Amino acid sequence: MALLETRDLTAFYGDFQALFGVDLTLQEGETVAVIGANGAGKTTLMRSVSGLIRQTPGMVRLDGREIGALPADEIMAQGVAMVPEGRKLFPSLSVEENLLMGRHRRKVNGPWSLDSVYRLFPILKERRNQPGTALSGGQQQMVSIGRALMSNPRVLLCDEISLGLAPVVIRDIYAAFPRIRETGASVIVVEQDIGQAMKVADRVYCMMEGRVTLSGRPDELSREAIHDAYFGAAA
Amino acid sequence: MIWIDTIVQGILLGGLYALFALGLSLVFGIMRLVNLAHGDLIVLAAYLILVLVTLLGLGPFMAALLAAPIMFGIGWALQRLVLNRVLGPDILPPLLVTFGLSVLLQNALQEAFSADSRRIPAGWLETSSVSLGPVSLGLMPLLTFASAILVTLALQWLFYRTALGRAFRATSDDPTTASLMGVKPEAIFAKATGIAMVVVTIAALYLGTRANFDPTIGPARLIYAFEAVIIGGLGSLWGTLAGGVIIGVAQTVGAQINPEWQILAGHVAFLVVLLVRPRGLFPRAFD
Amino acid sequence: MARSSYKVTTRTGASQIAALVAAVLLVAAIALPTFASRSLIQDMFFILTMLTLAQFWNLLAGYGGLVSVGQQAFVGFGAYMLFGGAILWGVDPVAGLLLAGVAALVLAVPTAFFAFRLHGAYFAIGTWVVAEVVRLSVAQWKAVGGGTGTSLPRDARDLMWGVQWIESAFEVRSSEARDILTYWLALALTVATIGGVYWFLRTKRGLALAALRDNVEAARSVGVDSERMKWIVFLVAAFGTGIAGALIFLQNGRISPDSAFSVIDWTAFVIFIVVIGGIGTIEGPIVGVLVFFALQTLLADYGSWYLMILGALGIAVMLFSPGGLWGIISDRTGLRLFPIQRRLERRDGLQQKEVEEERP
Amino acid sequence: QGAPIRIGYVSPQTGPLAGFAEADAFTIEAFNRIAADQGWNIEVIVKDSQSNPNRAADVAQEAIIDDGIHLMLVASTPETTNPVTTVAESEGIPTISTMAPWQPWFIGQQGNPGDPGSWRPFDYSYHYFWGLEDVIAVFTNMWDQLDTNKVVAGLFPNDADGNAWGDPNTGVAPGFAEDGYETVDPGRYQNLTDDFTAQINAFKQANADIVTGVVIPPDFTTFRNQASQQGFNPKAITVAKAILFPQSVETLGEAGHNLSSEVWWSANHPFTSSLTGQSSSELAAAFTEATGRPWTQPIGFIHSLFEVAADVIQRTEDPTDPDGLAEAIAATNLDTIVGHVEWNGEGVPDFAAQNVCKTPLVGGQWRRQDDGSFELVVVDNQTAPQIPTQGEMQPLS
Amino acid sequence: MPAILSLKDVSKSFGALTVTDSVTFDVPEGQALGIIGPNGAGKSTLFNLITGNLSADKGRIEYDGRDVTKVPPMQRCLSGIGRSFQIPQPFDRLTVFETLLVSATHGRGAPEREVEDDCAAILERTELIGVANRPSGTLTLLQRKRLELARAMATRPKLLLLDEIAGGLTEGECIALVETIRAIHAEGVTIIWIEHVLHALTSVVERLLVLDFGKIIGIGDPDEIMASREVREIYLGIEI
Ligand SMILES: Nc1ncnc2c1ncn2[C@@H]1O[C@H](COP(=O)(O)OP(=O)(O)OP(=O)(O)O)[C@@H](O)[C@H]1O
Ligand SMILES: Nc1ncnc2c1ncn2[C@@H]1O[C@H](COP(=O)(O)OP(=O)(O)OP(=O)(O)O)[C@@H](O)[C@H]1O
Ligand SMILES: [Mg+2]
Ligand SMILES: [Mg+2]
Repeated sequence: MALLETRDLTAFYGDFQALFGVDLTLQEGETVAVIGANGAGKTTLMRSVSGLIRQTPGMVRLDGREIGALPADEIMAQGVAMVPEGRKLFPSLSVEENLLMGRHRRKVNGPWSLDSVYRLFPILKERRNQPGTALSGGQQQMVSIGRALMSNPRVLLCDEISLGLAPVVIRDIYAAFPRIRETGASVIVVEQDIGQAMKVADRVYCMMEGRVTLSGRPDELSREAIHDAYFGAAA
Repeated sequence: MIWIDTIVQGILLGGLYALFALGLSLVFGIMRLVNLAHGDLIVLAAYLILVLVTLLGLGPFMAALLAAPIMFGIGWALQRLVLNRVLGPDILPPLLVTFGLSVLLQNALQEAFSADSRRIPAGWLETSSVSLGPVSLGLMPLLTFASAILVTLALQWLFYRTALGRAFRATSDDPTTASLMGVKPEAIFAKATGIAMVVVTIAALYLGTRANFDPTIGPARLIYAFEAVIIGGLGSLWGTLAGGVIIGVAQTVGAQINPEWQILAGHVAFLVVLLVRPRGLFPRAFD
Repeated sequence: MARSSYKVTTRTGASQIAALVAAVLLVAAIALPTFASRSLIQDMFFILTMLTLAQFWNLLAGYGGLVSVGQQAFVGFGAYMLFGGAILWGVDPVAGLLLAGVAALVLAVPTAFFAFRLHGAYFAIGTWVVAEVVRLSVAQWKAVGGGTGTSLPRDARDLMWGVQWIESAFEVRSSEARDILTYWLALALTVATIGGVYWFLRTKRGLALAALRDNVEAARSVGVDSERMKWIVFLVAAFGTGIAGALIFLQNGRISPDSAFSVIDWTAFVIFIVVIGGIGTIEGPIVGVLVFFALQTLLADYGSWYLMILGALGIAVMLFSPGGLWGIISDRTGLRLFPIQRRLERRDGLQQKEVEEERP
Repeated sequence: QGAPIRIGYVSPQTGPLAGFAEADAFTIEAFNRIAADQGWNIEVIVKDSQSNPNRAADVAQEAIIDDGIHLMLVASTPETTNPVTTVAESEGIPTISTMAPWQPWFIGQQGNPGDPGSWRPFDYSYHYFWGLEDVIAVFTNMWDQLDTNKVVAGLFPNDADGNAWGDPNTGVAPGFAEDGYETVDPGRYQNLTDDFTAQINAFKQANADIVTGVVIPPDFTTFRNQASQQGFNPKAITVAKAILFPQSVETLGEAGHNLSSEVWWSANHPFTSSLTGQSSSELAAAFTEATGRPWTQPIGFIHSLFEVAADVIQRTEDPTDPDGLAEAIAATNLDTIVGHVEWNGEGVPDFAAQNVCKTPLVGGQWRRQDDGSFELVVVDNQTAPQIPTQGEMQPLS
Repeated sequence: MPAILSLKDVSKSFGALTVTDSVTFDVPEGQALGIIGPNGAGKSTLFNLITGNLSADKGRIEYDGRDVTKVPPMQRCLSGIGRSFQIPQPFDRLTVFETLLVSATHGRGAPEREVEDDCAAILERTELIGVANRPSGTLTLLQRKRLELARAMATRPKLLLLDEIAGGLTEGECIALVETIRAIHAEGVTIIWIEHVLHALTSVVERLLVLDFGKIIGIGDPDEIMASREVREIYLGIEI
């Protein structure tokens, strides 16, 4: 049985339908990448899975149990943590307090703790007492990832963690991925950068206009197929 | 001599204003919620204490102890059922809802308790005093001021030293992201309002023993509370206490010059502080 | 691309019909005293003055984003200047209205200077405190009765411009003639207010106001003078509110600081009117004032229940329909009586679709 | 027999002043019963001012224009009587008003209260109650019974009553001075202040033995407590308004004992109703029986208002004619449950003689009973010897 | 060419954090200057200083030969400085067309009638004509970024500041955008462009400025800059 799956997932903003029957599965220990153009619905998909957009119960399952209708905090408690688009640190909390917020609800012991997060991103330890927003964009992204890890999640959702970051920072961030995978967490990464996504992912989903247009293992997918899936076959 | 007395009495009066303001400060700081019904909630709590005193024959302090959890429940429910639905970047909806609530509460209290002015009897405490050098200080005002300091300390500890306080601050920054941390923003807000109502109960105890109250006196109290909060700086609890003291001292000093200027002096002090420091005395870094 | 292939329109079919209906209504309203009972005229006076106050508050809060809880400062100050002018300097009350407007305008300058340093909720409370300060200060003005208040001298009221003419033209007593005069003045004020607000919103300044409401930072970076816009709106609202306040108390004949600076009467009720009707539209306050009047007429005898119901209604509207009653109506029907949105349309009308909504 | 004569009655039935209107329903019911018995075709239209002067003016206008009343009755504090009288006067509707000292009523309605030359009498408005000169006499008589240094501390707020009482020329201070009492007046304060330190300091400094004033109940409690806390213990506290109702005094507990005040009506007043023939004590008892509440001073006055109204209407040929009705009011000569009512200018200065009539005033003291309830005891009647005393003035401590 | 913009020794701090540290440079009229640098280097802050949304603690900013250091943002806009925001800041309740009208009427001080056609033209050019009557708040990210550009253009700027408008766009979208910017530049508008998408940036700009910790660590020919050791280390993270 898949660890996480979505079945025929749809989502609306008011009258506007952003997702049209998305099916996605994530196996235990797997890293899956979701790629697609702007507005393809990637963030909407992440928000639906994490409970920020409420769904009908059957659309999202964790361990076969229906979690679609649960609010975000309940889903989080079940072990789905998200690194939101745009980092979203709490400005009035220090770096360390930001990290501790990750454990606010789900206090599961596991490989991740303050210490191990500091080991993963040593710079954060130096800045632990500064307000999170005093950090550079890349460091903020580190806090955001560390914060999600603090709950020892079973599923980690990463939404465009390289957006607006300098190449050197992106490299540093992605360098942490193997270490995260080693601890056994399953990961969904949403990326614009196809190359980056291909490098870390076991499987790739390609989205266009609210639908999954292509999926498979990175080595199976040709550049042309991806291009078509991105821009439509007619393009 | 008179001036020392005037200032000391002003500081003690400031303790009362700070108590009015601390609950407001809490809610204002966490939710950016401007609760225009705060003054009327204080009056509600005063009536609640009065009812407990008269029905159960309790002392006022015991009654307040009993009233506090009830008020917590009321605050919690109010937030859950009404206020949570109007929180947002736009300040107008919460402003209007609490305005409506204020009108509703005043008139409901009037239906229930009539317009008679009432007081919570505190026995010998009401008139007893201690002499400190040249000034004679009422025991109740002293207790009021001590309570204001204690409440500030307690809230400060809660806010900056506990996991709940961390969650308060995080949710105050960004409720959506906080929910990704497993926080239920609605529940956190409800708790905050509940705690604010406990502070309101304490304020009501001292208000009700100091002076008569009737269903309509809420708004006059509200405006002092607001001034204290704003003078102090959004979300700063010590600032709120300082704000209360500034208004209290301004009022007694103004009155000493001419009683006609008593209330005016408090307001003018507020305007002056804001002209000099538009974000209050101790603003927080992020708004 | 042909330069002239697009045109810009704001008008809608409904708005043209509305303009026609409004013209007919206006004529009827002017002629009202010839056939209506005195109590109807008084009710209309109440409706018109509350509507004027509501329009100005709506201009401030709904369009300018300036949520003021202190408009009673201008109502009261305007009214007091009218009384002061009549009692102390023998100014004719009709001329006193203008004096009231100017006085409110003058008061608005220091008020704005202070309040504009504050934002959002701070601004709201700041204006309230200013209003309290004005109330307490006026309560020290002994020549007009201090905290007791005062009445307009009978001579000033009976010899007011126009009263005698109306007395003889309509063959009525002077108290009735005063009602007719104040009614006409209120009508003129309301028409000028609605017309003025509508005109303003259709100018490029009105557009800038809307931009500021949405995003101050961005508006400033495209050349919108945000400070100036705020000043304009605040001063205009103060001027109009001052005149309306003076008119209300001219009709009333009596004034006291508590009544003239009542936050419930001149701000709370006005806010309820705007909110229940629909904030940020010209139509909203019109709908709101009618509902408010109906409620007051139906429930006034129930004392505190009336206020409780009003409070509850305000809460309910905010919870369930923040756009107010007019919001519900215009959402359902797409009706706009005072359209301000500029629509870009193709001149040839053929590719209308292309300019219409299109989802990516 | 044609359309009824309509009487409008405005009073503060809700809001902070609601205590004054406590007996409204009781009184109007009694009046209607009698009207039915006598076959009078009179309809009473009751309006609530909600203790709000604005609202008072509005409902007065409503009563006049929508309901077409012929006679206006209004009672209870200048906040209600003044706006209603002003409206009625300008509409030419005869008005009988009571329960506000005549100075704030008469002077308070003048355009410029500070300029006596500009004051004008009213054509349609008539008021009966007592005036500050009576209160001065009653208060000083009571204080004369005690051994004091004759220094009086004044608490006057900036409202209609406070300004009238506290006026340095037309208020109580000159009158007190004539009787040898010196007044310490720190100045007008706003109602609902939370602190009286300034006043207490001033009083202590002047070493005042007596406190007087016209204070609303919440402020009085604050003052009383702070005075005790700050070591200011006068020998007499004689205030109006604050301790009018037994409920207000009860909230003071022991501190309410021996507070003194003016008494305008009590269950022991030796007057009878021209309407029902009840004596004062019978009226008070009837009220307590009907409502379960203790009697209060306004009961008598509200009753008397309807006595005068009935009398006036009976004496008028065509009560629907405002001028005729106004003449009839001016010609009133009636013994009511609050005393004799006749607008003959007795004891009233010329400028107000036409519109003001005075009723008797005595002094009383609240005595705490063993069960914690309070009783109002008349302790001085030099101003109205027909009203018996029930005790002597006692010092506070 | 005369310098249209010149900064002399400009500094800005937030509390203890110095975000702009004695920055000095000139931009000749008609040039396209690119700015790169790590996150938090102070690039957006530099824009805010130039437009007046932030005021400098120290130093002097000259635009078009005038000292504008103390001039408020809207007047700088009137004199020809246009900008886009890194995070799009639309007027949510105004339509796209009205957004441009505000910008054109106030940014140029022109009456509405005169700018309507021009606004329509800009909408066509930025491919927003199809959503002209939609409220800006309902746009997609790409459309919002285009609206940022269109709104800035509607003020007819002489100096156009673009903050990461290619961030988050797909390759195809990016190419289209670059074309548009090139065309604007070709009309003689001076451009300063902050961008992390280097290939887009370098295909347009003539000069490149590198910022790190609020300091300029390099300015000059793009190829040389990109090849320099410092930039490779600090920005690209290529170890040598
Ligand atoms: N709050 C919202 N209201 C209305 N429409 C929205 C909202 N959020 C997103 N949309 C629309 O839903 C569609 C999918 O958006 P989504 O944010 O999921 O895309 P994405 O793939 O994450 O894009 P990006 O790469 O820009 O992050 C877009 O067309 C977008 O305009
Ligand atoms: N208003 C502010 N208050 C406090 N610090 C600020 C403020 N604005 C920016 N900063 C800080 O200044 C630094 C520079 O920010 P700036 O936005 O200019 O960086 P940038 O170079 O544009 O980065 P990016 O490439 O991520 O957009 C950052 O550390 C940021 O946290
Ligand atoms: Mg996204
Ligand atoms: Mg930036």
